[in-house]
Amino acid sequence: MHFRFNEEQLELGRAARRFLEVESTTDKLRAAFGSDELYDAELYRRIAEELGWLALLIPEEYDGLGLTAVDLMPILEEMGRSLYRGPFFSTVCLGVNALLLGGSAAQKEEILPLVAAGEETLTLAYSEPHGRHEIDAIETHFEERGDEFVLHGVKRYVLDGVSADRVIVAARSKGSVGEEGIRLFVVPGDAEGLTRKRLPTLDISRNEAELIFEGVRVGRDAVVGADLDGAALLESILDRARAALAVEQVGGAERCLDMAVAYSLERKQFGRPIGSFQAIKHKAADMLWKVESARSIAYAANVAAASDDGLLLRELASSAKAYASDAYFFCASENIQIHGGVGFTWEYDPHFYFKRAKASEELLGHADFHRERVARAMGL
Amino acid sequence: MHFRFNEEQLELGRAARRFLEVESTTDKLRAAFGSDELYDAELYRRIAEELGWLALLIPEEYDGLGLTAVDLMPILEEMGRSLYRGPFFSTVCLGVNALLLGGSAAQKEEILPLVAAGEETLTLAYSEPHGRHEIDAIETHFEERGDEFVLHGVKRYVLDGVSADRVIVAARSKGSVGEEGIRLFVVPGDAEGLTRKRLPTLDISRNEAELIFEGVRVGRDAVVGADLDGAALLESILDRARAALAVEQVGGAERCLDMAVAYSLERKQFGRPIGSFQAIKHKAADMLWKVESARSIAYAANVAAASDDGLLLRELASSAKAYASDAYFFCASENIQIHGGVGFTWEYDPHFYFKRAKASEELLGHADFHRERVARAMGL
Amino acid sequence: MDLSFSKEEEAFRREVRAFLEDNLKGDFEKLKGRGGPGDEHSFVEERIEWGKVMGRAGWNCIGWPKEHGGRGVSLNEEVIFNEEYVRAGGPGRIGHIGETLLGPTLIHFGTEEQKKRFLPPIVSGEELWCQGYSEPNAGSDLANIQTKARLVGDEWVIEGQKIWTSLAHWSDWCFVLCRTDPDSERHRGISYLLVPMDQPGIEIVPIEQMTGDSEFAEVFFDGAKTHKDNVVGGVNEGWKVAMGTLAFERGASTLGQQAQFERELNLVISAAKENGRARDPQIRQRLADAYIGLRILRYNALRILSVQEGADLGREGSISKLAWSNWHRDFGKLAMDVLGLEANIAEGAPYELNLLQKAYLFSRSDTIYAGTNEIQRNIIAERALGMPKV
Amino acid sequence: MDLSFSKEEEAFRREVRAFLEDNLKGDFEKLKGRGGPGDEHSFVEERIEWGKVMGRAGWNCIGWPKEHGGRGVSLNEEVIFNEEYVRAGGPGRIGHIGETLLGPTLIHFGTEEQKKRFLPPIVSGEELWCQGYSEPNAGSDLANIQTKARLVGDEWVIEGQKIWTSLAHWSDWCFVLCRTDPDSERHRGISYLLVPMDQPGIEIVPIEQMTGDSEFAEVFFDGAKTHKDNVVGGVNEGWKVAMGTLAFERGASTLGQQAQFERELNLVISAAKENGRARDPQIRQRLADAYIGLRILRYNALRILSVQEGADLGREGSISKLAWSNWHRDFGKLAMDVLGLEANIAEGAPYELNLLQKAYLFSRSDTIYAGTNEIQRNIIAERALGMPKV
Repeated sequence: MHFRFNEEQLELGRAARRFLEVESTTDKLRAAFGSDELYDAELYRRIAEELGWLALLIPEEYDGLGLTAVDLMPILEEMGRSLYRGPFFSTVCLGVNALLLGGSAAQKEEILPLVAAGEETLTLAYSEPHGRHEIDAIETHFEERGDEFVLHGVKRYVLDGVSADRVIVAARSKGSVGEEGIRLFVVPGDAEGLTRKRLPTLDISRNEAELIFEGVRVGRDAVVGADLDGAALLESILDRARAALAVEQVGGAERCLDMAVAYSLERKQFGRPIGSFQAIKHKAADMLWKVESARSIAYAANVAAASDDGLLLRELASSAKAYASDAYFFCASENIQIHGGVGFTWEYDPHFYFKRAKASEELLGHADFHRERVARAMGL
Repeated sequence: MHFRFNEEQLELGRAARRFLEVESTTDKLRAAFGSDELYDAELYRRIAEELGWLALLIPEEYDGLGLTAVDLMPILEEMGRSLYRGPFFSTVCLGVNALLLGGSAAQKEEILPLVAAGEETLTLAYSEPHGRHEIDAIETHFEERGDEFVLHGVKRYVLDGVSADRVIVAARSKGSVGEEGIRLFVVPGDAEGLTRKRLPTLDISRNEAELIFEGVRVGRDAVVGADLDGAALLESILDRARAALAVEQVGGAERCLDMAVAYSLERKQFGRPIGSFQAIKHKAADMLWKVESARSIAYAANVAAASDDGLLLRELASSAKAYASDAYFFCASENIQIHGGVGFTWEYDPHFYFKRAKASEELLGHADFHRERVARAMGL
Repeated sequence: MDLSFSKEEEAFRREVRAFLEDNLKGDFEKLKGRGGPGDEHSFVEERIEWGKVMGRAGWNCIGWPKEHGGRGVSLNEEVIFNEEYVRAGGPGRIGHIGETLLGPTLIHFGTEEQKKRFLPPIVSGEELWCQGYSEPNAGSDLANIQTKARLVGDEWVIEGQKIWTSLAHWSDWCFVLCRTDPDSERHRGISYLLVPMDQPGIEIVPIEQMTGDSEFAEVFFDGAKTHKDNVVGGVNEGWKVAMGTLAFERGASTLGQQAQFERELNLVISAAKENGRARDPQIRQRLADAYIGLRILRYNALRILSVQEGADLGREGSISKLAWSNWHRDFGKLAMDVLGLEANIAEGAPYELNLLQKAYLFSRSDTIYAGTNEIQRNIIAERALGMPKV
Repeated sequence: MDLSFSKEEEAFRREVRAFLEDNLKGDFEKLKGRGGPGDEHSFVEERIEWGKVMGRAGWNCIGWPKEHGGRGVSLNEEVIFNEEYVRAGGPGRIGHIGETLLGPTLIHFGTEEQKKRFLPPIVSGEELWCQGYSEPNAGSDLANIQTKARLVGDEWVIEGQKIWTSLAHWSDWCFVLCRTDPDSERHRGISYLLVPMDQPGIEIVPIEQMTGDSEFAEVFFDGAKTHKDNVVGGVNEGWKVAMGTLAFERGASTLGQQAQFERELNLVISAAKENGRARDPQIRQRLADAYIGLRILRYNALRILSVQEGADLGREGSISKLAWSNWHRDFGKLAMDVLGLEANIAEGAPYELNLLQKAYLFSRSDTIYAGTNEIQRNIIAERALGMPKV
């Protein structure tokens, strides 16, 4: 039992912070706002080529580093801290995880090296306009026609859905209900019959899209996890992503705490730093309590992911996502309150975190959804 | 529109406080603890005879004062403040309200003058061992045999159930389900076939009992509200009692606030009164916020009760009971915390309020139950 | 206790209703439900016109004494007016700063000349006012204001900066707290000056909020001038006047704000019914809680309004700001939780938000402006509960 | 990162398990799940016996260095020991104050003679210790202690009063913070004295808690004596020693406490299943939340335990008390809400409470003793976050 980062992981985190503090700033976010550019492609290329982060989860045989969800955590935390906007989470935590868990040898061979090199990005399209997170709510369907599958339906809230080179889409066999008949397909972003629309978001640090599938045709080789239970496969992918997102949320929450403390030391009212007032100190203390608690459960969830303990992962991923969502929202809120008047201006940073916290809270399932899932895991 | 007490009501409140501050003290509560005496009968007699509070809701034709739920509020608030332990709430807010809403002329003529004079006490027995507050959960049943009704079943958590001279019991016609077949009967406390057992309670400021009905026979003249829908009648009685209980809770909550503030001014740590620390001040401010908010909604509910606006009362009674329950619990909790070490001793008073707050929270329905009821009233 | 209104009051209600039915239509139709905190910058020109229509019919400043152009109506009638105004969808009152803050201040502290000069155009809706209190280093600590005014001949010359001024762009006048005794500290040596906004010495810079809107502004005074008589309550006596201004607010106008909240809550209830979350037990609890909370805000206000004129507002008066700002903040979160994933999607690019999204974001300023929650709690503890300052 | 244990560690686990299976039975059967905070006064004599059985088999103080009678086990092994102890239903450790507070303090600050005299009977379970820190006017403000000791010949003579001392009746010794410099103030001039409890100058008065139980006591020193050598860390240097004592607690023993929480949570889950509230969506959410919270306490502890010996415990170390006391407090409320109306009914007259009712009431002291939540938050803000004292 050893529940700390090792020296390599710590150094990875330090390096990520040094890099992202310079390259993924809120000034850049503000500057990019309103432009058509979805993300900084040059920065993404450097992340892939110079830093190799895209290769991290990918096995060595596919040009990757063969590391685990635990090794990914330092990077995710820093991306959460710096509100990194590129398609890293969608590509790695959704796309790569999907292929690792369900991809055929051919798919992995074809796609993973491209991903590792930063030449292709991925995403997973599972949520739909109704916004429900239960697998059985999927309405997008496919029909089997000879050696082809034809996809119909609307996916919404798809992370980086417009820019992704390949979209892994969850659909159900036409006429099926519940968790039966669910299948995943990997579809080229420019497939015929697929319309992709960028959605304007409150949280401008992450891209969302609507994807309309109108008779998109894919071959049998597009099926991800042909031999697996589609619903279970999708849940496994989502659970890994949830565990990863929780870590990102921890990074964001901690940044809110650090920002609030720094501001409270600098801002003076009544002749003293506001950070010397008990009301502010106690808020900060509660923030730390929640940040560290979120960190503990988020790390544990990723240890479970790294050790392929599916049952434990399911419970811990939901626990981590529920707790980290609440903790991040709490910290982002208190950060605004501690900043006072400037806290709700566009010019200062707190609002970006406040919005990302809310968006992340809904992403991959709200805390209520996950607590109910934990209740079931508890046998209730 | 005038939403304040008038001078008579204010004076009633002041008189009640003067009286109860002397007569209903925590020292007496401590002293009585462990004895067989259920309440101070002599004090109850004085409340009836000297103060006339038992007569307050009772129409003048039955030797009462013919006043309203609003006029009762100052007394209930003070009883909440002083943790009054006698069977006033059960007699007036449950019993008298039941007879006023559903009693036959003969019942009122027989019973109300005795109640007004303090010669008889009443209670309502509706809850059962399962502890559910929905009317349709009533399992106690009656069979009609000629001109008699025979009652079977177990009532639990009955306020002052052992001492009450008459018990108004809610039962259902044997074989009926849901809200159909509910009837109320007024049963003498010493009826044959009725076994009454005192329940030892955490909150020692209020008596609860279990009442076992094993073939208790009553005549047709025992039916309360013969021409009325029994379920609706019961809900109306309960709603009035809920509105009344909310006012009592406000009194208790405010006492917790006052106690906490007083202690915070007297207790010194770090060379200054702890009431000068922002953490304590902010707690106290939150307590006041909740106390005054609870008061507003509780008063409004009783205005609705006094004006016989059943639909509004239903919504407001649930609103008031839900909010006041949470507010009282909050204040009772913070009062302990502000008292620090002495706050959890038997010797100091905060624990009595903490226990009464919790017991009152469950009495006549938990806040969750009432919020769901409000949701329905909202058309959700 | 009585929560109903008398026959005379109901007749007044009909009068208000008739005026609104007859006038809040046509060009003004689009103003319904707009304006107010978080939307204060919307349809400003049209709302100014609407304010003049109100003024011509005698519906501005109805609570003011008749001698000052009001109707001298009772608090109950003010309540009724607000209820009807809101029921009709009346837009956020563009003149509310003049009507509820500056006007009562002048009536209490102003000279006859000041009353004669400034009150009529408030009543008629011809002149708008804004408030110059906060500064970058005088927020919670208002007594720390640094904006200075010195008398040069017949004029006050003002140097400094105010912040969080709403409607600054459209206002004709601003009441400005200035340090007029250069050697003074804290709340001594401050004067309450009335300053015309349309002059070269004033620069207005909008503050972009997290909504992308600019409801507030910074106001820079660089040699701005006002006549020496435009000081209220005496030179160096401004702190007393400013504190008085705050005390005039009895809360009838908070009923209007509650109506905005009610509109927002109704939007959320509709959304919940539509997207099915009205069946989610957690959401039901929270919607009921919000509904109860809104009821409480109303009954709190009615209790305060029932206090005899001139009497202490009591403990209940002290919690008003804390109560409504917390309600709105929690409501904003609930609204987004009801919308679910859709909460993050704007109506249009780049940042066109719907009313609930705006309420969600703007409500975060509710717990900050006009006394942060922390300051409010200090005030409650110290003034209402008698707890020691240190 | 690795949350599993090595083969050697698993072998150690089997050893612990075997000892407990072989010994925690018969007369000791009834101790299972008893003792611990809130129940500390239960089965004390039997638990003392049990402590001696543990001691004879070498299972007390296993984390102490071998030279002092411990086993010098690793933190992982301590974790395993605690897991197994709890799994077996091991009762609250009666000697925990000696083992976790006094012992490590002596090992660090004590003289050779003190170690030789006092450590062995702790290891063997023969001598029990209690703590004499708090006083009626020195609670949150511990540095305000007024209990005085003066040297008379070869003995310290002690006058004063301590409060919130648990197990005082059964303890053989008490470590007492006394002011030994009569002219000193605050944390200067305080000494850390070891005082025998069985002497005429000491009177112990139980404090009745709101549970009706008396787990804590007041200890009155009226000319109580101890030998002049029984001062730890030097005369007037006691504050440093007392603060050191607090720092020795790494949290392996908190795993035992969590196990008690887990037992309580399981009781509530069973109750909810039985009375049907497990189907109530609100209760389900809160049960899940409690479950998640308990997991978090565990992983928090494991993170702290994974810190290298001697290294700073980091930010996560500072939140431990706040986290578990809040968890338990909220849990207590949840437990009662699950029980519903039945929560108010005692097991028997006059005041025989079930374990959940006790937990509910006792958890209210969790946020108060050993540093109130307010003090904890101050400490977190000042020490972990570097925020200024004033």
